[in-house]
Formats: sequence, structure tokens, C-alpha cells
Amino acid sequence: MITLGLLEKNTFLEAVNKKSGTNVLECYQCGKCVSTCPVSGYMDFPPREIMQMIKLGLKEECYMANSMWFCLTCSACSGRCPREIDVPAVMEAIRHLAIEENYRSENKKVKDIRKFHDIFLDMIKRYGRNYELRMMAEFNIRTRNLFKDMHLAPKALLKGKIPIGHESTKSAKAIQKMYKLAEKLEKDMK
Amino acid sequence: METEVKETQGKIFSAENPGITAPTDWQPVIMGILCNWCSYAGSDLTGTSRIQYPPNIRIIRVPCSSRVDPWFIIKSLQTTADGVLISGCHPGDCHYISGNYYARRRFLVTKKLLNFIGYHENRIQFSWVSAAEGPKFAKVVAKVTEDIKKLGPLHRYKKENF
Amino acid sequence: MNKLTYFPGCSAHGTSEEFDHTLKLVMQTLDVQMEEIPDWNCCGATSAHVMTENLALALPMRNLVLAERLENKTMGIACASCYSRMKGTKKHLDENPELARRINTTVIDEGEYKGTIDIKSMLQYCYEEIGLETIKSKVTKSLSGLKVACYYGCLLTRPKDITLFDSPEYPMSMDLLMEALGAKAMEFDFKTECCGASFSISNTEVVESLSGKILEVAKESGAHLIVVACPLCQSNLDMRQPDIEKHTGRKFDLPVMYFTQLMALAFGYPEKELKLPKHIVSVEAALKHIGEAIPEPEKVKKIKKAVEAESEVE
Amino acid sequence: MARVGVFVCFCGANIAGVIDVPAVVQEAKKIKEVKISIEYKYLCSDPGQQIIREAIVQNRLTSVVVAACSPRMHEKTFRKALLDAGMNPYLLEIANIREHSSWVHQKDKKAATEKASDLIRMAVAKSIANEQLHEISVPVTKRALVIGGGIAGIQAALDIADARIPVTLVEKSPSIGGRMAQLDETFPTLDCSQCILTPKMVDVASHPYIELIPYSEVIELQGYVGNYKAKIKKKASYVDFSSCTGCGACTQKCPVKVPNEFNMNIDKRKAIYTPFPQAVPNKPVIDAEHCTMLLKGKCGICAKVCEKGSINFKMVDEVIEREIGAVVIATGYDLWDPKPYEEYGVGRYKDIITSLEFERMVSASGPTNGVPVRPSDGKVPKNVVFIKCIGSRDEAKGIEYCSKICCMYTAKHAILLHHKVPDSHAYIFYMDIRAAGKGYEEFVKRAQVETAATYLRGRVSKIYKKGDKLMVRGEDAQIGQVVEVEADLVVLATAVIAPKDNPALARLLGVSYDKYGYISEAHPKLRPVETAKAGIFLAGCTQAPKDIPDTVAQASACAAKVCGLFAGDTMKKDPMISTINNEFCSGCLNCIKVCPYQAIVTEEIPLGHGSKEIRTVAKINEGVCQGCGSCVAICRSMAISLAGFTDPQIINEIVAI
Repeated sequence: MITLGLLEKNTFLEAVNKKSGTNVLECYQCGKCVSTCPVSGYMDFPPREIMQMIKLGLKEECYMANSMWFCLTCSACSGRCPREIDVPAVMEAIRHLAIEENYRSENKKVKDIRKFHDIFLDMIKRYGRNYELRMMAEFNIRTRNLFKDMHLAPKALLKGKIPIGHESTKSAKAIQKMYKLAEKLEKDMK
Repeated sequence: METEVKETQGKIFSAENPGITAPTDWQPVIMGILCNWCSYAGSDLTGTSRIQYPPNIRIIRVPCSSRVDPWFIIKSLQTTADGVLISGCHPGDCHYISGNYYARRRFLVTKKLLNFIGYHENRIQFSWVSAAEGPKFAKVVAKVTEDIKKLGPLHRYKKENF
Repeated sequence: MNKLTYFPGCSAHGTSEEFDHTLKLVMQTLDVQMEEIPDWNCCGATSAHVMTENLALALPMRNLVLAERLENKTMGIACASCYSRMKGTKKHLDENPELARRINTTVIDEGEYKGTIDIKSMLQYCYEEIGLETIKSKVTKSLSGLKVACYYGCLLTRPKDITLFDSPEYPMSMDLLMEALGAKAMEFDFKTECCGASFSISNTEVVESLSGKILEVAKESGAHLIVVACPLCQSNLDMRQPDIEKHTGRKFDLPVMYFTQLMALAFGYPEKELKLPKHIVSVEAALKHIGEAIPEPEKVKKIKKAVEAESEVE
Repeated sequence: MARVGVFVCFCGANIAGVIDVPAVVQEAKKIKEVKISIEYKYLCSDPGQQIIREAIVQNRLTSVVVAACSPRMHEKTFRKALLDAGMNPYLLEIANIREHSSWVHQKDKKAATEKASDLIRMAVAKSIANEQLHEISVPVTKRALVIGGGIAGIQAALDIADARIPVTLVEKSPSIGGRMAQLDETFPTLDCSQCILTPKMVDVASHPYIELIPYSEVIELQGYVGNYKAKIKKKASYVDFSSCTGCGACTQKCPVKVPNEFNMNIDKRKAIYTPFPQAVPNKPVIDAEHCTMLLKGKCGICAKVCEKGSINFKMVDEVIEREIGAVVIATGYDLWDPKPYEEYGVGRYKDIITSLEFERMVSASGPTNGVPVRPSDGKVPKNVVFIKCIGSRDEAKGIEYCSKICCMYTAKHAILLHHKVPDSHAYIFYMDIRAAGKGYEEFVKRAQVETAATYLRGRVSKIYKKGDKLMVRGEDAQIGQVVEVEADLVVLATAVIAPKDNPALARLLGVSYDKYGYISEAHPKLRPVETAKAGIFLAGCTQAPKDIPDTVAQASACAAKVCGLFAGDTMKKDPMISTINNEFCSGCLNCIKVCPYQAIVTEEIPLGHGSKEIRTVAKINEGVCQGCGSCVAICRSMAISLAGFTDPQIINEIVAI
């Protein structure tokens, strides 16, 4: 049971609205997003419930949910929303807020997803471009699941589907500088 | 926008005379000309809702904002008022179908003219207040009063001032 | 000759080499000169926007700045994910000049962001700039007899206010393009359902379930193969198909081809140029249908009193 | 010399609690025109008015200033007091010291008191320039025009006619009956729509006070309340109604088949047709867009089989005029086209139909003899999915408002489906069930319990085809799961929208309409059946979505309003209108351009006294002028003045402080 006290100022709602540029209060709980969302079945709370949780100011519950990590940003929901709410932007806002405020879900899937993104960004930092085989390998090592997708590897490699070599931009340095500056900017903006 | 001060034969020739200092207890007089159906009703609602606003405004009731002759504005500034507020129905909501559109155009021209001859643009203001917007009316009056207070007393175009 | 700034995206030099290759062939035939952005970088999809705000804008911005230097009117993007990131970023930056100025400081070495270039996906470019008539005129080998299901994926037509292209629910541009090549585009309800692209490595379970559903409905439509315009869709539907078949127990045998491969084929390029061996699901059987006659669909019995809408004289 | 009396009200503590009333009274005494200045606790009470009346007589006052509440509150009360004292009521001015001073400056008593004095000074100054005014009386033409022959128009026409006031009923289509005639059974009682409607339709046709003009449209309305002149275009029917017996031989033999609008295009009608068997008048018309005789000059079979020789291919549109005193708008509603719902495959799947199509199918006299069928293969459906709020409550694709009737008719359709196909099952996707009305909630319960329709709470997100079934996917929020329903038939409860011709009609009649195209009422609560234009009323869905009971109630209310308007031989009108002094009029006629009511006309007068040359000047039509004052402000030669708000009055106010 959740006890709802006097919700004088819903700072969580305000933060989400500001970051997402959309108004969560517009949601009237029709559920069209839920049945539209291809991954709502995997979420702890489907989008409709997340909206209500934001309205109730249930910040921690939102941060610890896996919902925003599962969102694929496919924008199908926002395209069909009768109140034209930008649901992916809301999900993104919660995700960024959770990262900023250092909330970490212990859910294995969420950890995997976060790891994947970290590796991905790391890869771009190093080479300026994405190098698929290396990323797959690194992901498997870091998630300690060495043999995942291994059955695909011989076929894919043999057929030239996934190239073994890799390329990088000449100015990987420029990208590294960009990373630093962007990080600094992020801190300044706070 | 601060209006330019023109000088003619050593005499200051502007409505916004920087040479005048207001007495400490000076309070501006604002002439409010409101249409009967929206803004006057809105101002009544401000009253019935007991929303407080500065007491400087004096309200005149006209049937429609299109009844407002530029003469009224000029006469007000010439004789009694330090600022004029005209308020009508929202565009599209005029009780008389289209009156407020004429009022808006007429007002813009009048404002430009008064601006040209040296009145500060904030002396003459226009707003849309519907019969349901009691709080908005209070806000508008507070803002206009604030604006006029900043500008100070009006140096009037009267014979004795030349 | 038309000139086009070209952004291939990381996968064009990796998993979707056949897309890149056939695209270049097709553009040659269509008299379009493609200028690849020198020293482009990854646009950040699909991770940057998940984790950070500024980097998600800075990565595409660098490419935009580099692209603007080439001074072509339009930039064509092969990958749907890159297209969505770049076009979304451009819209966001153009609407918030102050933010654009700030983000620009991170890539200021490359130059100043102006926001002048028009971004189009390659499908959009073919459909809007080149036009179906021109494409039709270049066809030397009609694909008649081939039934295809056109799969657009999420990001080519969505969100509508960013892509400004075709319907987000039931787009027709690729279908019409295929018909121009002589193939028959089947009625296919899952044209824009998501295949789970961004989880293709981190969460394969989701991808298999979503892609499985798409394959099922595509099979239902009677198509011989699926046509796509995005490398991520292709690799999910193609590479994971054997796994999906194993888990669902259904046999799909649906090859997944890029629209440019079919265009190249129709323009008369030999099959070896299509790099068909790269496909996990063999394409051969499907392409044998080219040249077959498609029987007229059976007419449904009419309701006793309900009749067609047009007026007719008995 | 003016003699003004000032009366200041305490209004209990409402005024006196903030304003120093005695000081204000003393201040007023200093004005030289003020002859008497007194205070009283409640001036609006009878003793209060008595004080005013006595003071008027004793001091021979020339005008009266009451400093009290808003003139919008008690102006009429005090005018009456003046009248009772033998004084012209328009010599009254009110200084609004309650709403404009005591209530809004409660913290600053001194300023509030000063302001009250100023307001009184302004009112006194204005009242000095007040003139005696007299109410205008206007003659009335006692005939009502009803536009639209649906249930709203029928009810209004019958009620007005029953009061022995002649009515002209104009209907666009060949028969009256409207949407209600298309319905099978009606909620919440399930009585047959035709059975309750057709007797009323027959009454209309036979009523001695009703003139029914079918197949026609109003094309012009001029004049003002009580004295309108309407032009009505009678479309050519190519059938002489006076000789036609309605035998039906022509429709039987006509070889041209056209989609039948009345049956939502499910089946076909002929090019010469009566819309439905119970049509009133039961006379056929020829559809000029499809008749081969009219299009190509070939055929003419109808003329050959007509024994009475009533067919006349040379007939042309005819314009007739009627003088009327009041108008009732009852144009009904249209249904929203669900095409934007691309995710449902609307337009691609034949087995997705609208509610009105379903309604026609289940109608015993409908195109499928009362059995719902799948348009794709003619089979009787077993699993039927009803989806509510199609276009309603959907800002993205449709309209924002709730269409009000869909919850109820969908419950009805579930029940009817069960009646017609007992082994069928109804699934209903809904967002909220809105069943506010007498017997409505009970009716929904009947659908849920007796019919066992499955209600699923959620908006459907996608429909796709699987074999010959339609898969309908939506969330059932009650169990928090996404569900897919295998449907044989999908019925969309499409939104009610304003008829597309409403804005054009509104402009023609000079009334306002909202952003959706509905005709606007004068006041949403207190004047719901009147438009802002005097003498024009509205009934039914032309104002907003409504069910039948509400529509009938509003139609009867219109009739009462019309009867009230026509109760006397003349009407009284406020004298606060513009007048033109044609001596000053320069004839620029700018006033005509700004007048929103076309109340100003031109007039030709001699150039000078006794001169034979003439000049053109403007002239106000007293009956039409509403007193907005636009013309006064635009008049460059100051020839126009607005009674009650003349230039001297307002200038006096301005300079009085």
C-alpha cells in the first residue's frame, strides 16, 4: 500500500516535465501506449502506469523500475497518443534523472543494457565509429556470458556478415575532446 | 522604448518630462475604459471574488471597446489621467461580433501617434479580459499601475506648460 | 548530375556492406553523385541518447557541421537509426539556438553549425527527389512475379514531426517503389512495428519475440521476401531468423533484402553485385519467383443486398 | 441648472466596512450641481427606494446618482424607482463603489474612500448630460421558421404550431425524420425509433399551422427580431408533388442504382426515390446527379410509367420568400469520418464499420433485414468488437470533447447484437462509461449482466488481419495486460460532429459558432436555447452532442421562447441605440462598413432646405441597431451619437476627477 500525503509540490513531476518538454498531467490513462509498446510486457510498469506514478510523485519507484531502460524509443506510442504526449521523451527524462541522481537498478537485464550502452559509448570514444564484432565480444566478456550468440559467429563471420577488421576516424582525437567538453558542459548546466 | 525629448526654443516639449520630480506621496490616476459585456463584467467578478488591486484606476463603462473614440484617450491624458487602460472582449468573442477588432486597429494607430508626439508607450495600454477573468483583471490593473508609477507624473499638454 | 552528401553510418562499413554497395550502384544508374562526408563519426545511436544529453547532440552535430562544409543541398543517410538521430538532433538544435550554440563549443574545431542542410533517408531521397517515374524508366529487368512485404521499421516514418515523410502507421513509399520495379507489394500490417533494434546485442530475448511477430505476419501476407531500408532491421530479421525458427518451431524461410539490392537487380546489375552470399537466410529460392505470373485473387461472394459503392446501370 | 441627487448605499458592511460613507456623502455635497446627498443602509430595499422616490419629488431632481453595487446588478431596480417617482428612468447613473472599490481595496480604506468620491463625481458629471430616453416598440411578424426536420425541428414546429402560431419548416433532404429515422431501437427503453417518430412526422404534414417545405434550404435572412425576411431555395424535385400520389411505380421501374445514403451506402436506391418507406412527404424526388434522363437526355421511363403525369424534367430550382419573426436552428449532427485511424486499417478492411452502419444492419427494415453481416463475405459475425471514443476525446486525430451518446448506443448495440445473433459475443473497448441520465446506468448494467458483453478498459492501439479474422489489440487496464481479440466484425463508435454546413448557415443567419462548428448559445447556463442574436434560437445537436430526450426538451424550450416573443403585437427594445444627425453627416458611409448588424442604410435627402439637389447620408434602422457604438467612434463629422453613451457624457466623466 502506498500512503499519499499532501502533495504540495510535485518536484519530480516538474523535473520530468521540464526535461521532457511534455506535460505528463495531460495523460488520461487510456492505455493506448501500453498495447502499442512492443516491450510493455517486459516492463515492471508499462508507460501508462509510469505516467500515473509521476503524477503521484513516486520518484524512487520510477527510478528503480526497468521501464525506461526497456524503452526502445520507437515512438510508436507518441504517434498514437490521443493527447499527443511524447512518451519516449518522458522515459528518457526519467532515465537521465536516474543517472544524474545515481540510482542503479539491480535487475540483471537493466545492468546488461547499461553495460551495453557504456561499451558502445566507450567504443565510439576510442575509434570514433562503432566496431560491431569487438563490441559483441566485449559485451559477452563483461556480462560473463562468453558463449552468447557464439553459434551465430562462425556463420556470420564466414559469410562476411560481420567483418573482422575495424576502422576508425582519423580524428578520434577530436571525438575524445568532444567527450570531455560535453561532460564538462553537462556539469556546467547543472 | 524611451521617447526622445525634443527641445524647442529652450522649452522642453515632451510629455515625458525628465525635469519633473514626483512628490513622495504621488499616486497616478489611471482611466480604465471597459466594455460592458466582457471586461466590465470581469472587473465586477474581481470584486465579487475579493481580489485586491491598486486603487488608482477609475473605471468608465462603454458598451463595446469599439465605442472608444481616440478623443477619450487624448482627453484623459490631457486633463486627469497619467495613463489609460482600454479593455475589451477577447478577439473572436466580441458581444457585438466584430467590434473589438475595430477597437484594436484604432487603438494601435492612436498609440503610435501618441508615441510619436512624445508619450511613453506604456501610458496607453490595451488588454483582453473576459467576463470570467476576474484574477486576470486584477493582474492587468496591477501591471498598468506599476508601469505608470515607474514613468512618473505626466507633464500635460496644457497652455501653461508652454 | 545531382550531387548528394552521403552519410553511410557505421554498419555500412560492417554488417550492411551490401546495402552501401548496391546503393552506390543504384545511384550511379540514377545519375546521382554521392559525396561521402570525410572523416564522419558514429551518430551515437542507439546509446548516446540513452545515457547522456549533450553527447547525444554533440556526436550528430559534428557530422552535421562536416556535412555543411560540402555545400550540397541535401544529405542522404542510409541507416534509419542514424537518420532519426541526425534529423532529430537538427530539429532540436534549430528550435533551441542557445542550446545549439552551447553544444557547438564541443566541436568548434570542425567549424560553426549553421543548420542549412536538408536531411533525407535514402528511401525518402529515391521517392521524393528522384521520383518513381525516373526509377521506372531505368528498369531493364522487371521483378514481376515477386511478392514482397515492405518493412519500414520504426524510425523512417516516425516521429512524424521529425521525419516529415509518409504515414507513420501505413506508409506506402517503399511499396510504390517496389511496384515501380515490377514486384507486387503485399498488404502487410506490421510495416512499422519495432523489431527491437537497439537490444540486438544486450537483450536478444526481446528482439526474437518482436522480430518473430513481424516474420509471422509477413509470412501470412504471402510475400516471398521482406524488403527493408535499415541495416538494423535487416540484421535482426535475417541473422536472428534461425534462432527465432528454433524457438517458435515455425519455419519462415523469409529472406530479408535491402530495397537497393532489388533496385540494382531491376536495373540490370548481375546477381553477384548484390553480395547475396552475405545473407544468412538464402535468397535464391525467393528470386526464382521473378517472371512468374501471379493469379488474380478470387472474388469474394457478394452479400445478397450489399453491393459496391459506385453507381451502375443495369 | 441641473439638480442632481446622490444616494450612497452602505450595503451593510460590504461598502461601509471599508469606505467612510458619511465622508463620501459630504464630499458629494461639495459638487455644485448636487442638491441632495444622503446615505442609507440598503438602498435596494423598498424603504431605500422610497427615500429616493421622495427625494426626487421634494427636490425636483433632474438626474439621480446611486452609489452602490455594480449597475449590472441593480440598474433595473433603481430605474424602476425613478419611473415610480414620475421621472424618466434613463436619468439614472450608478457609481459602482462596491465591486470597484470597497471589495477590491479592503486594505486601503483611505484610498478606497477617495476612489468612491471620484467615482461619484464621474457619475454626477455624466448624469448631467443624460437625456430622457424612451423604449422603442417594434412590430412583430408572428411566424416562425424552423431549419431542419429531424426530431428537434419536428418537436419545435409542433409545439409552436400547437400555440396557433404559423410555422415554416425547411428540410434539406426529401423527407423529414433526420437521424432518428435511421435508428432501430432507442436507449434506454429499447422502444422502436420509427414507432415513436413516424406519428410525429405525420402530425407535421397534417398540421394546419405548419408549412412543410422539404428538399430546400434557407439562403438568405435579412431584418431583425420580429421582422425577419427569409429566402428559401426549393431544389428542383422534378416531381409535381400536388398531383403525385406516391404510388411508387416510378421508383420500381427506374433502372439507375445509386448508393443509398439512408442505409449508410450499404445497399442501393434508385435515381428517383423516396429515402425510406415511411418518408414524409411520401413523394419521390429525382436525384439530378445520377438520373440518365437529366444527364444524357435518355431514358425517361419514370415519366412513361407515371399515370398522373407528375414527372417534369424541366423543373428548375425556385426561390420563395417568407416574412417571419423568429428562427429555430435545428440542423442536427454529422458523424466523424474515422479515416485518420490508420493503425486500425480503416478503409483497408471491409469488416470495420461505423456504428450507424451497424444500426442500419440491425434495423428490421434495413438493408440486411435486421441481421448484422460481415461486408467482406456476407457471413453473420460471432465475435464483434465495439470500440468507443473513435474521434471523440482525441485531440491528435479527432476532437477534444466527449460525444456523449456513444457509451449508451454501444451498450444498446451489444444488447441488439445478442438479440439478433444469440450465439454471438460482444467485446467493448472503452475508456470511461458515461451513463448519466434517467435509466442509463441500469441500461449499461443490462448490457454487462444480461447480455454478458465483455467490457475492456483501454483504447485499442492496432487492428491487423489474421486469416479472415481481425486481431484487435488493446490494453485491459483492469488486469494490466495487453489483450488481443479475434474479431469477425469491428464496430467503431465514431464521434458526433457539427454538420459541415453549420458555419455557412451561421454566417448567413448572423449568429456565432464555436471552433467545432456548433452554433453558440447566448449563455452556456442561463440562456442555453437562445443565440446571441435576438429572435434566433437553437435546438438539438446543432449546439452540441445530445441524446433524444435532451433534444426534445430543448426543442420544446425553443417553442416556449418563440411563443413568449410573440405574446404581444409589438416588442419593447432598449433605447440605447445610435442616432444620426443627418445635418452633420458628410456621407462618407464609413459607419456602414463597421456596423456588425447591417443596421445602417443610406438615405437621400435634399442638399439644403428646399433644395432640389440631393445628397446621400447614412440612416440607422432602429429595429436592428444593438447599440455597440462602433459607428460613433468612426464618424469623422461627429454626426452619430449613441444614447446613454454620448460623447458629452463620457467626456464629462473623464474630466470630472
